[in-house]
Amino acid sequence: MAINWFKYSAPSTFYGLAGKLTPWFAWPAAVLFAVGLYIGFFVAPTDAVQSEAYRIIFIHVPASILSMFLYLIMAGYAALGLIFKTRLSSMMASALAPTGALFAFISLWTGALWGKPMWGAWWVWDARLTSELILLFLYLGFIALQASIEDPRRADKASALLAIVGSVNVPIIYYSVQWWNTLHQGSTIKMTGTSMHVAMQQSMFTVLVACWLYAIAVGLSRVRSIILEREANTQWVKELPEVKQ
Amino acid sequence: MQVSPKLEVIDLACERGDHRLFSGLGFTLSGGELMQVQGENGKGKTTLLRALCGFVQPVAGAVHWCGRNVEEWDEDFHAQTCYLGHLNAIKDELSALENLLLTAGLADVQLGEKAALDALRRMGLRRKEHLPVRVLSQGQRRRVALSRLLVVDAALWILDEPLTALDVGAVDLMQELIGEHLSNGGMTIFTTHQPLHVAGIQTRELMLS
Amino acid sequence: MTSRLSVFGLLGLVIKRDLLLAMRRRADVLTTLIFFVMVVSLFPLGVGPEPDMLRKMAGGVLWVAALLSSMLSLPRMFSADHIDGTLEQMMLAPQSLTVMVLGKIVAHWMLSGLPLVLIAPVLGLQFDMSAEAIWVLMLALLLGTPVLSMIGAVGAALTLGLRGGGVLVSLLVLPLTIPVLIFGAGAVEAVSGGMDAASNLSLLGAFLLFALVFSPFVASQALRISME
Amino acid sequence: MSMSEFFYMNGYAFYVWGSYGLALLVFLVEIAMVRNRRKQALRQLRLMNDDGEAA
Repeated sequence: MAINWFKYSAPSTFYGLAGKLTPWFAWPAAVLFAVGLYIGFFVAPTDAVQSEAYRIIFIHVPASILSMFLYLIMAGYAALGLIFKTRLSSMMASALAPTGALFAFISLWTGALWGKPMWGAWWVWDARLTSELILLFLYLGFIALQASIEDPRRADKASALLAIVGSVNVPIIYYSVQWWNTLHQGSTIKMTGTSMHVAMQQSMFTVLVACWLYAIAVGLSRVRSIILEREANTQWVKELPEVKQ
Repeated sequence: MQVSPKLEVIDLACERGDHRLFSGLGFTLSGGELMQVQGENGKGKTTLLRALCGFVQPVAGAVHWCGRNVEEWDEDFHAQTCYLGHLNAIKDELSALENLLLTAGLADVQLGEKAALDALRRMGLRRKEHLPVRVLSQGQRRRVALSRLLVVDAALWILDEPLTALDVGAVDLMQELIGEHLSNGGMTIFTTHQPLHVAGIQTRELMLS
Repeated sequence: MTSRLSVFGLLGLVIKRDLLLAMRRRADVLTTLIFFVMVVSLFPLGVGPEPDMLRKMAGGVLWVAALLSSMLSLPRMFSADHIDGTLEQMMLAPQSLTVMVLGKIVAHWMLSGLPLVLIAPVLGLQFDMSAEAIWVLMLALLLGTPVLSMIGAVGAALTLGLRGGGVLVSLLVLPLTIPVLIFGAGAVEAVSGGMDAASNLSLLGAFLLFALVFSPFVASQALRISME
Repeated sequence: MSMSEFFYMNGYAFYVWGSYGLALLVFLVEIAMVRNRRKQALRQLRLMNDDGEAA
């Protein structure tokens, strides 16, 4: 059975589809957050070294992973929009940017709150935290560029190019920061992976899935607003029941 | 083999922002023809000319040059066009002569100083050739910009308001230049708010509304 | 068809043109240089004049200052040509825009990066750097500042004609220049610490080649996007 | 384990709850932002539609 994907790449079709899909991601996200945190707080045992403070990683690690992946996905969508001129992909890219930036922010904040009790400093120039900070800068640049260009088509193309250049740079930045970090023998946040209790892994994984679902749900509902803004002059938007009432 | 140049616009549509400027626009322009694009402000005259140059991506339709889409022509098409927009594309810090020599260089035209001086003098800039453009009047600057038409060997002239800031003498000169260009088998598409008549040529009119 | 200028002919023409224009407007070149000297001189005033500390900071301070002053001149890279319409004519020229952009990048570097390389030894002496460290600093700047101009060209092209473009371009470009900063300052630090700077310098060289291959094309695409 | 013990987090209450509190806050703010954006977009569209019918 062949599904006509191009049909769904038309903003008018996708608008309805996204609306129907959103709750299917939002509610499982809420449930999985609850389950993941329940395991994290009530099942996972207290860590011998870090005591209760380690429980921060159940949100810190998923947020870090999400912020990195969302940047790549965003750049991928932006590139698709640039190459194939599919408006929807560009809209998806701009819908994901704020979510990615917020995950980067959560990751930095929780990293700081974890660092303080562990190393006695709010901020350590750890390779991962530093990369995360630079990633946040990249997100902010993308959002700022898009916000300052009035013509949406130019905004899409320009920010797509920036995202592509950025994602080529991300690994270079990551490895140079890591190299810089080892040179300066800074402290590194290490979670001895093998000794992690099964419940810890389960909790982290569940929260990670919940974060993914959350990001998809928020991205879908944001892209709906973007479609409405961009397609304001079209007939199908004018005929939507929520617009007509 | 010398093919007579031909510009074809096929079912062209352009937008500015979300606003559709024109659609379904089509015409053919051959060697020796002169076309004036007319329409009120904001109807897309400049956009049409910029679309012909390839600055603006049309939403639909295509522009063909000698039977081939200009997107395939790329740089060879540019070698056969000369575009003059609202902006003069001249540098205030440089003299008229330096400006013209640099323009020719970028347009890949071998131009000696003698030929450049001749072109400037023909445009009525005698004794102004070595002055920095900064000290010239608006009309004189426009003349410096227009002198590009004399040195670049292009079949298609795309002129956006070429007569801006020109005095009566210069307008006559422009009409003469366009006349020569057309009789050499060239073609011109232009916009203007002033009357422009070339002796012995019927100006075709394209109305955007 | 027409007799084409060779790539190098075109490159030379664009560089010559930009240098000629800059010579007619010398103040612009000098402001960047003065800014660099000032920023570097502010650091000892801010953190104190202990030679030990200054020597340790020198590489980083000079590199950050070089980064900031090259940001200062970036918005000018294309904006003058954009405002007077020359950029339109360049895009219509029957020649490769990528090569023209490369020419503009080279000219920009000669006007904003090269002066920094040349004045760096004087500033190095202010920071009590050893002769060897100064050599490595110059070499690192020589390899690194062109990369700044190249990455910067992409940012400058993307923000062409935008309100607040000057600040925006720094916001876009600075995060991307971090590897250059790390390895540039790292080279100086390595030498000061009695180690070999070769690995740092060769990485900077690799960045330079990488940027040389891709950035003119990407910047010319960015210009096309911005000119629409 | 009593409730107060749970919230005390063995002395790390500020760090742990500070992390989760902020994360929750960010999620709630983002959801509010998305809803607000939709409301704004719809309001704008209705205004435009009214104009269109009046004209």
